[in-house]
Order: sequence, then C-alpha cells, then structure tokens
Amino acid sequence: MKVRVRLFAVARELSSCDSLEIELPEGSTIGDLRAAVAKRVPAIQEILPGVMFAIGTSYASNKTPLEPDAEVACIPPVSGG
Amino acid sequence: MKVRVRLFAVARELSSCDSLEIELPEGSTIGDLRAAVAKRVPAIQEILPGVMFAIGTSYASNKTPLEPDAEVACIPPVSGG
Amino acid sequence: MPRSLASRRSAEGRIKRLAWLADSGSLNMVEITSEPIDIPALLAAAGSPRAGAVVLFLGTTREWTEGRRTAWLDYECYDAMALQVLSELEAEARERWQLENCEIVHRVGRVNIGEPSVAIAVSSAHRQSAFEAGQWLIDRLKVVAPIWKKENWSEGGGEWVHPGLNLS
Amino acid sequence: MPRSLASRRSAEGRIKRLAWLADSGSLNMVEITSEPIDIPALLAAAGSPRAGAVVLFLGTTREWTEGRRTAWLDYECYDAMALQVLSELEAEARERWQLENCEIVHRVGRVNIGEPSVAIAVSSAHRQSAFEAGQWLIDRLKVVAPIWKKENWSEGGGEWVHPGLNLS
Repeated sequence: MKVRVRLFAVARELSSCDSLEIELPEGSTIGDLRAAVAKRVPAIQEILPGVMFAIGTSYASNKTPLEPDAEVACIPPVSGG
Repeated sequence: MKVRVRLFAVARELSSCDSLEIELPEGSTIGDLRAAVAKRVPAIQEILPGVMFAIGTSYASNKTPLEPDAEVACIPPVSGG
Repeated sequence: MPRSLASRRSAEGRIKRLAWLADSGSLNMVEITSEPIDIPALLAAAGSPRAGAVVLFLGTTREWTEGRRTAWLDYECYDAMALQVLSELEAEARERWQLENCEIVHRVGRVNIGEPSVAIAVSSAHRQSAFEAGQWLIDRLKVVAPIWKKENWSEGGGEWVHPGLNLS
Repeated sequence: MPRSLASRRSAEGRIKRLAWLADSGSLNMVEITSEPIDIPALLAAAGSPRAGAVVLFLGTTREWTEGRRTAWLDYECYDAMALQVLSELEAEARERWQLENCEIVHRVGRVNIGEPSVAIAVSSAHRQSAFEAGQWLIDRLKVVAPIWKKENWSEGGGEWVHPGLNLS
C-alpha cells in the first residue's frame, strides 16, 4: 500500500522535499513508516528518532496501524507561539 | 488647627459635600479627626468606622498625628478595576 | 528614581497622566482618564524589541451582576492619590518581576456596558513574568487604589460599591 | 458540537480560519494568517456584555536570544492540523474554565521584530478564569500545535527551532 508523508520545517529543508510517497506492506504501522522514511531519505535519518508522526490531523504512536492512502505528517519538535 | 477633609463616593453623596474644614486641637490624630467628622456630619456617622483616611496621598492609621493644614481624604472601601 | 516625570491636564481638565522613564530606559505609565481607553496606543507603548510577551488585562463592565441589570457605571477617584498608588504598584511589580514595559490606565466618569474601565499592559522577555505581574497588578489595584464605582441599574437608581461597608 | 463551522481562504490562498459558535452562543475562533494580526478586531470579538475581564496574550518576536541578534522569524505550520489542534485546545479550555469568548490567532510566514506571532484573547465573567485559561492556552499551544519557527539572524543564516532535537 501507499501512504503520503508531508515534511515540515527542518525535515522539509534537509530533504529538499515537501511530501513523499512511501510503499509499505499492508498492516504496517507508524513505526514501520519511520524506518522506511529513514531508509528512503538519509538526509533526515538522524533526526527521525526525535520526530512525531500524525495521521490526518491527529498525533499517532509507533504502534498505530496505517491504512492504505493514509495522509501522514512528519512533525519535528514544535516551536510555535 | 484646621485640617481639610475630602469626601468621596458614598461619603460625598450622603453628606452632599465634597470637602470639609475641621477644627481640631493641636496634636490631634486621625482617630480624633474620625470622631470629629462623625459629630460634624451625622449623615456619614454610621459608615465612618468602615472608612480609611489618607494624609496627602498616603494611607494613615488612627494613631497618625495630624499637622496643621493637613490635606486629609476620607476613603470608603474601594471598588476600582 | 524617576528620570522624567510628566503630568498633564486636558483642556477640559479631566485627563491626568503620570509617566516616567525608569533608569533602564523602559517605560512606566499610569493614567486616569475620562475618555475611552486607547487600547492600540497602550499596546504599542507596551511593546518592546526585548519583550517576548505582552499581557493585556481589560476590566469590562458586566451587564448582569447577581441577577440585577446594570445600565452603566460611574467611576470616581481621588486623582492625585490614585496616580501615586498606581505608580507605586508599578514600581513594586518591577521589583518583583523582570519587566520591560508596564502601563496602567483607569477610566473615570461614565463607563458603558462592555467598555473597559481599566487596562493593564505588561511586557517581559518571558511570558510567565507578564502573566504574573498583570494578575498581581489588577489584584492589588482593586484593594488599594482610591477609586470607586457606582452601579446604575436599568430599572433606575444606583449604588456605590463599597465592599464590606454596611450601607443600610 | 460546533453549531456552525466556517473556513475561508483569501485570494492569495494564505489565510485560513476556523470558527464556530458554541452551543452557549459564545464565539470560538482559531485562525492561521500570513497577515499582521488585527488586535483591535480580536479584542472586539473577545468582548461580551457578560464578561468582566478580557485577557490578551501576545507572543512577540524578541531581537536578542542568548546573545544572538534576530533579524526576523519565519513561521511554518501544518495548517489543517494546527487549526484542529487549536480548536481542541479552545474546547478543552472551555471545559476547564467558565469562559465567555476565546480566540486564538497564529501568524505564519515572515514576522518582524516586535510583531506578534500569536495572539490569544479570552473573556470571562471573573478575571481569574481569563488569566488561567490564557496562560494554559499559550503553554499548551507551544507544546502541541504543529507550528515551527525559524530564527533568521542579523549576521546572516538561520535555524529552525526544534527543542530537544539534535541538529548537528
């Protein structure tokens, strides 16, 4: 299945990329996605252990399962305000 | 000696008076003034135990001595804000 | 301690202002005014390139108080003492917290429903100080500043508010 | 739960707004905007004849941070999620405190020194609730809203701010 991953802030700048499509086996989780992104984009490998992921507009944990065509966001530590 | 006493809010309204001149013996205190005002203006006698006095722009206690020509203010409980 | 001190009286003699520049170069200002409080001007004065936070408190006139409808409020103050007391509160707030600017404006005369009767603006490098100082200033103002309000009710009549005073 | 929900996009496609009228009839509004925050409009919207207090918090851009001079900030957000998160914070603030109105606006794009990047306005019958809710909202916003800032230094260069992230 395919999921789309949006990248922001330092992740977007380091990868020179706003958004990725990642192919994963059915039943994959956010944890699997994290590993797949690290492999696909070495430029952000180092920071990935410190980022959160969201599915749609909700934060998700490594155990959260992914649906096909999920819209995922990679959320580095936030600094709004 | 004479002191001037300014009245505010309910004290001003009950007495229909902005300001009083009170004659007191030399060496009188705010406590003496409080008694003199109660005698002079029966309309505010009842509230006088609950008001503060200030000399110039500073709160004073009953024991504070008065100087001749002191400018005193009668300060009912405040409700600014 | 104040480096400059200014007090002015408008043509109508109803606006009084006391402002000073603290030694740090930051602005302290307290004002008693019979005109609507100019909030944008207050916020502009409170801002600073050294401030990461500005907290503004507005005390506004509520329409309903304990089931009774207020038509408007009248505020009265002992002006010289009120300015003095507010200035002392500002000075004490600066001792307690690291502040950039600090401004207090209180209205007198008629204040309509929804309008601010008091505005306090505090800026600081970090937000905790501005929140704490803002809350402390309004708490203290309500206890010590020689200012009084009279509730004028929609049904007619009115009453000076004197907490704890037995008005029979 | 929201009775009406509106989201708009300006001609430039850079302003997003999410507002709803809570069941009480009071106004909740969260907004992400690339234009300067309209503070007077925000305060007007936050006011209410049922409110005795309005607390406004402004987060402003400091010129100096740990000895380094900032020229300007850039803010970026994940807009749909940021609006959702801010709306949830407002809803939670309303559960925790008795509030009249509650508004949150965050800027994105370039923000110059001294300008507010975020504004939170809360009104309530009594001031304690407005102070506590305002402080809680900015504290939570800084932890959970998917918004990021980049410091751009006067000496050139810049860096995204990601607390706790090891950027070697």
